[in-house]
Amino acid sequence: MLVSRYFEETIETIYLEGKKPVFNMAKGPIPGEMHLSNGQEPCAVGVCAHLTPEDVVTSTHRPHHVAIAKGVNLKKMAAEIFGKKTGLSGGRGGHMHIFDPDVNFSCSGIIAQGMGPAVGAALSRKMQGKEGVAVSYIGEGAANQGAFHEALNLAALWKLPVIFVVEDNAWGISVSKATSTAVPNNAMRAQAYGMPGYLVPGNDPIAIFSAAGEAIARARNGGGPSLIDIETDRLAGHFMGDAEGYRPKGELDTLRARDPIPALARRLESEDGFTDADNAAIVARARSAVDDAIKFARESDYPAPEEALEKVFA
Amino acid sequence: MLVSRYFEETIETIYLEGKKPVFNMAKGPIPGEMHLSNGQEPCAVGVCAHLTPEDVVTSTHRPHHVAIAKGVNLKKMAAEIFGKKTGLSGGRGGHMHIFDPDVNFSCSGIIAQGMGPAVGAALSRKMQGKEGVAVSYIGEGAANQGAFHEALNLAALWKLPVIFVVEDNAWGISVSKATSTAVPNNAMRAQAYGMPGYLVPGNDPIAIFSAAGEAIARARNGGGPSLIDIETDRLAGHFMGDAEGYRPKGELDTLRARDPIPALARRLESEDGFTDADNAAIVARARSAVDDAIKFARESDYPAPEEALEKVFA
Amino acid sequence: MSSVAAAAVNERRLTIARAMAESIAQEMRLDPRVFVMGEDVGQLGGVFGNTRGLFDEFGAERIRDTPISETAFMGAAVGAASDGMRPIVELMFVDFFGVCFDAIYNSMAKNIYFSGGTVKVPVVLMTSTGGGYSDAGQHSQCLYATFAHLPGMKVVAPSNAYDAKGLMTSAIRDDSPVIYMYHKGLQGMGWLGTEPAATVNVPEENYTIPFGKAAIVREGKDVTIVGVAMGVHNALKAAETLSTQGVSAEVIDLRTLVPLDRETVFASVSKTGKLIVVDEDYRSYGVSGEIIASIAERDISVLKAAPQRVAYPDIPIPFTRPMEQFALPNPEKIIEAYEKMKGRRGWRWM
Amino acid sequence: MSSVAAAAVNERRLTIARAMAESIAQEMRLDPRVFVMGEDVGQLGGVFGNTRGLFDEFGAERIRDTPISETAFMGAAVGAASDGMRPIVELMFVDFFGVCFDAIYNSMAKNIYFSGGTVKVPVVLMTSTGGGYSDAGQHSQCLYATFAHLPGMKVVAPSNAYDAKGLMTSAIRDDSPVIYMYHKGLQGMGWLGTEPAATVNVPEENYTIPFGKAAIVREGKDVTIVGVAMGVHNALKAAETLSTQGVSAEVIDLRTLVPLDRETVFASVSKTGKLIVVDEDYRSYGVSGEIIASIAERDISVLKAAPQRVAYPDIPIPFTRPMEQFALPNPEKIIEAYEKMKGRRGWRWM
Ligand SMILES: Cc1ncc(C[n+]2csc(CCOP(=O)(O)OP(=O)(O)O)c2C)c(N)n1
Ligand SMILES: Cc1ncc(C[n+]2csc(CCOP(=O)(O)OP(=O)(O)O)c2C)c(N)n1
Ligand SMILES: [Mg+2]
Ligand SMILES: [Mg+2]
Repeated sequence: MLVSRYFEETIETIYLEGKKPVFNMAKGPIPGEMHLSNGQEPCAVGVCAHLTPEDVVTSTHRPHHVAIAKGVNLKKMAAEIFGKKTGLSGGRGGHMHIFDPDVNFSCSGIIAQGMGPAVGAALSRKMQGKEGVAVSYIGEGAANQGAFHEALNLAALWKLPVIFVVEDNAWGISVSKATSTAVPNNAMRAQAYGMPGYLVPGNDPIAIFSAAGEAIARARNGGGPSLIDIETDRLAGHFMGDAEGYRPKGELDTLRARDPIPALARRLESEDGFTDADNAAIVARARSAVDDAIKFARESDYPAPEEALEKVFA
Repeated sequence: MLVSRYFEETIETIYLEGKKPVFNMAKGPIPGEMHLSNGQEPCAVGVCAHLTPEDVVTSTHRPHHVAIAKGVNLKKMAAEIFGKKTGLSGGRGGHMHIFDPDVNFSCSGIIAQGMGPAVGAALSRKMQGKEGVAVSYIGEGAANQGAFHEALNLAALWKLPVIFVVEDNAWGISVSKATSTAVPNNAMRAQAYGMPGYLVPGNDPIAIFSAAGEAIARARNGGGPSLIDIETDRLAGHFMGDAEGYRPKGELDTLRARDPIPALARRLESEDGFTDADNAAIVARARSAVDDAIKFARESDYPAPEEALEKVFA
Repeated sequence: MSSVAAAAVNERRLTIARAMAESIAQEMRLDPRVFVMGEDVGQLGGVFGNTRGLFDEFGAERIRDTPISETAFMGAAVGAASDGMRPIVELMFVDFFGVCFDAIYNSMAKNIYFSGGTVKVPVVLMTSTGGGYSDAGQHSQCLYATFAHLPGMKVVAPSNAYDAKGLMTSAIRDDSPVIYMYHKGLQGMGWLGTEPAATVNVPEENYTIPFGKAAIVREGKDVTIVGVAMGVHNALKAAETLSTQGVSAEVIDLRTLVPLDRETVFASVSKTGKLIVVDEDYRSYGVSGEIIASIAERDISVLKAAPQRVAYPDIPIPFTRPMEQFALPNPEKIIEAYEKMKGRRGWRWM
Repeated sequence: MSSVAAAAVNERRLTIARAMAESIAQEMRLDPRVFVMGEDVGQLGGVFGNTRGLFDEFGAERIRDTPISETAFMGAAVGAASDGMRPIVELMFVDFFGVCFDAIYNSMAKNIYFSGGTVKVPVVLMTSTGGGYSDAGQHSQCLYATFAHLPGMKVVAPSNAYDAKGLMTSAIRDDSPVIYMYHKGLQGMGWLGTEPAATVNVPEENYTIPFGKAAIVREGKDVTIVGVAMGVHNALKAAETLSTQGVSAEVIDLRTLVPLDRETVFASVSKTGKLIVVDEDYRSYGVSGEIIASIAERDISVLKAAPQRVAYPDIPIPFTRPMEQFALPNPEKIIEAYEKMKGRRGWRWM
């Protein structure tokens, strides 16, 4: 969670370079849209802690926290976000198209479109008799997309080792969950496919870890797919530059007050004798990993423009 | 039901004209695909008996029974199926594209794609404060299409007067429901949208009538959408020319033995004193309506070829 | 009234985003059947600003935020339109068409035909196009030809706020589906960067611009440069540079791709003998090919040189700035295309 | 080996459907990673017969019937392909692409690029095209340009069983997504009516046909007629008639639209000076425009007359036979196009 949070905070600062005084997405060292995951780290670590590099994860337009938890190469990811030659795809994909086959991570900027691929990866494992489960992340907004229905039905029908994770941060850009979703939560939708559904409130990494552990173990043992619906918080705007005028007054303060990272630190302190020194050590490790990655990205070269024409086909 | 059945039987005979000895879809007075509804008449009449011409119905690639129950002009529909100038669209649409705005009936040959339009029609009624509900028919195969999920969520979210009717004939072409659907029935999927779901077994027009009556009354009274899942029988092939090699041995015999039309006649006889004479009178009326329509279609002219270029835009 | 004439009588400069919103608001006041549906069109005013202010005036019923369910709400637009309403729906980025295209191209576009004209489908589908700001391969496409190739949809793509308003008003009043494609780089949203020349004087009162009438936005006699949306601005900049070299370029803004004003292009090429098509959509099987073929098939003798295209290469749109800028059309490439014509076999000075 | 050569060495005549199934079976025997997914591909053998017999040999695991969930299974093909499998998926009618195109054009087609080539996407998407048997506006389209316009997909469309087999084998062995478009009217399913000339001799052993190599299926010197799939047969019939009038037509079968063999077309037109493109896909913004523009932009001096297109008009496909037949390309229209060339300004006899 710390690596992820520091990564996002660092990106946030750098993203704004060159975009002041007038915010212009096209400018600065990191151009384009930027969807930060601050606050949603528990969804990433709580699930991915159970995974090995062999397992498959598909993520969304908001992928950094999950990518980091899955073990995507941080340097290459940072370089990708900067559009550098050393990036995961040499700068072709950018922040919404993080692909790291070494740890079987990928994402799509189109809502819910990682779901079918996750089902396919799980099918591939089943057909090949290979180890590994597939985890598909979506937002609660994405859960109203047709792909959700099709993917869940297919996974359940074929009893595939897939875990669908809904990061319910209560917002799809400016549209609240209540304005988009006919039911109180998405966990209950699991019934429509005869699969177990977990509702995990509280943005609590430990509770997520425990639900995910059960679901992933079931998938590994041939018990088929599950849906995990996590209530989480988006501490930032939808993307950078979002003024968030649609948020009810005071909501952000409430969310910040329950930031999962200090909350976990407090809990570890009280329950597990976690000390300030422990914390400082972890923080230092996280910072240095991020700093190294950012340094690598900054210092890397841009690709040659003509490289745009390469890698269209395999 | 009788008009519909005789219509289909008549179409069936004429469809084969010019297609023997070698079956070739392109030949004969009725070319193209032909999806007959024999056996599914209860789904049409049980629901549409509650509707007025003002109400909206969207149907599927298998539309005749529903169109007839909804009161689509039988002559113009027959002429359309024959591709005649007097047809509903002057021959442009054909059997899978029956549009009769006089009774607010339409359909699409693409699976589940009548669902969004039904939701939209219901929205239109709500926004205009106009009378009327919308009914969207789909097959059980179509219920695994993404549009199903999106349409049900939207209808429930906006509390619109829509009734979704699933005609579960257990087959989507050659693919059985068990091979396509992760749950035993689609009624249970209604929960995923917080809407009432009815499961109506037995292909029984009276039971369908009663479930539909409740759902439609609720919709008319502002109570929002419902889903009605009807177990019905497809007594014919998926389309004409289908050899149905995929059906388990004996299945067709079983289905034919429970043909809903004689079954209803028997029930009316025993419960309501329905006599042979009553039956003969209804049969005669149905036959003559169909015969007139077919005669009209046969005797109508084909459109001029160049008319193909007209009516692309309004 | 041409853009130039408009500028003379009116001093109010609007961005395309505001011009679109103004047209919609005016039509909504006139016609209670008009309403807007889409993601984030409500309180947010649309991610690209084209419904800004409407929510406050018309409320949540008529400015309707939707779930991320494009198939359902595009289909709903078809159903509502056939039932007497006049929906305006927004597909936030045209790149997303793939999740809901059946509702668009198989129903919205064809129901008039399937019904023999007895059903009308007055839907306006507005959608953002274009790149240039590093939004990568799923958020930067133009896809003009993808829509224009398929029958039953009118396709509109304004290059400036004056046209944006008039074309929107025409679109809303049309009984057929209209795909209204606005380019993010012209929209006037500061955060996207914007082409200043797209922000022009716009009359406050209602007006319409007919579909199928291209605009000659710069007259010239040596070469015809045809474009749409951002392509027009690239063409105008190239024309400006060419004029310093003594070359007089005529620039045509197609304004609508369906219907396509082949007459105006043909008349211009008949005069100039040379044709360059600028297109930010993918090069092959697209707009640039269509324009060139439309002239060639009619009369090749008007072509005094091999016509050229400056289009997006047949590659997914790359994220990183050097690659994206390399791939995008620009004025320099247009000038190069003009230069190249001279070197080619097939070039014959008149 | 050309089709003609194949005929000489092999006496086994197959339909396209059987040729496709044979190639798939052979590759499945060679490579356990190859499998098939789609609606009714299992016991039924595919609505259009191209998986017939495979279910019995390979079973339900590798010949996999799906629910009517194209978005999920197209997406699944992408995921399985990136995970080491080599899926062949069927979209029953190309007309249905609108329910699942995002999975195809935004993921299947782009993931190689997005990953900088570190991920491979060896998917074959096979889909039926074409009309002529009154299947109306949602079951008769070709949509060649819709796929060919967008980057990242190879697009294949065989005109005969020999090519069908070789192109399928190449497609299955390709590490990039291949859209394999087979025309219902060539498929050899009696119930659809079929063009007899599509059923040709096919060697039993495996062979590949390279992508991007058009075939000159008839040599000539007066006019070049370019087509794909059914267009090739219309062209050949027109060429036959023209030959009785002393006109020698060269017929080119493009075989693949992406990559497109512009060289072969250009060389032929350089020789004949005249170009007719036959296309059953919609006329505007499509294949016919691309072919004409490709020649014109390269060197207009090779064109001795205005190039012509015989394409599907920009209308939804009508059901009724007189209208549909009126709208379809046919040999007579090709001959007319040739005749028209003479009357045109721009026609110059060599
Ligand atoms: C099919 C599609 N429709 C719309 C969008 C635009 N869009 C990007 S993110 C987003 C909101 C997503 O909400 P949610 O799924 O809850 O994820 P979150 O942003 O909250 O992480 C939308 C509408 C898209 N990318 N794809
Ligand atoms: C999106 C889409 N996919 C596939 C098809 C082809 N198709 C036509 S009917 C059919 C089966 C439909 O099954 P079901 O919904 O149960 O209706 P039924 O035919 O049983 O009435 C299929 C797969 C289609 N028309 N549209
Ligand atoms: Mg969310
Ligand atoms: Mg069925």
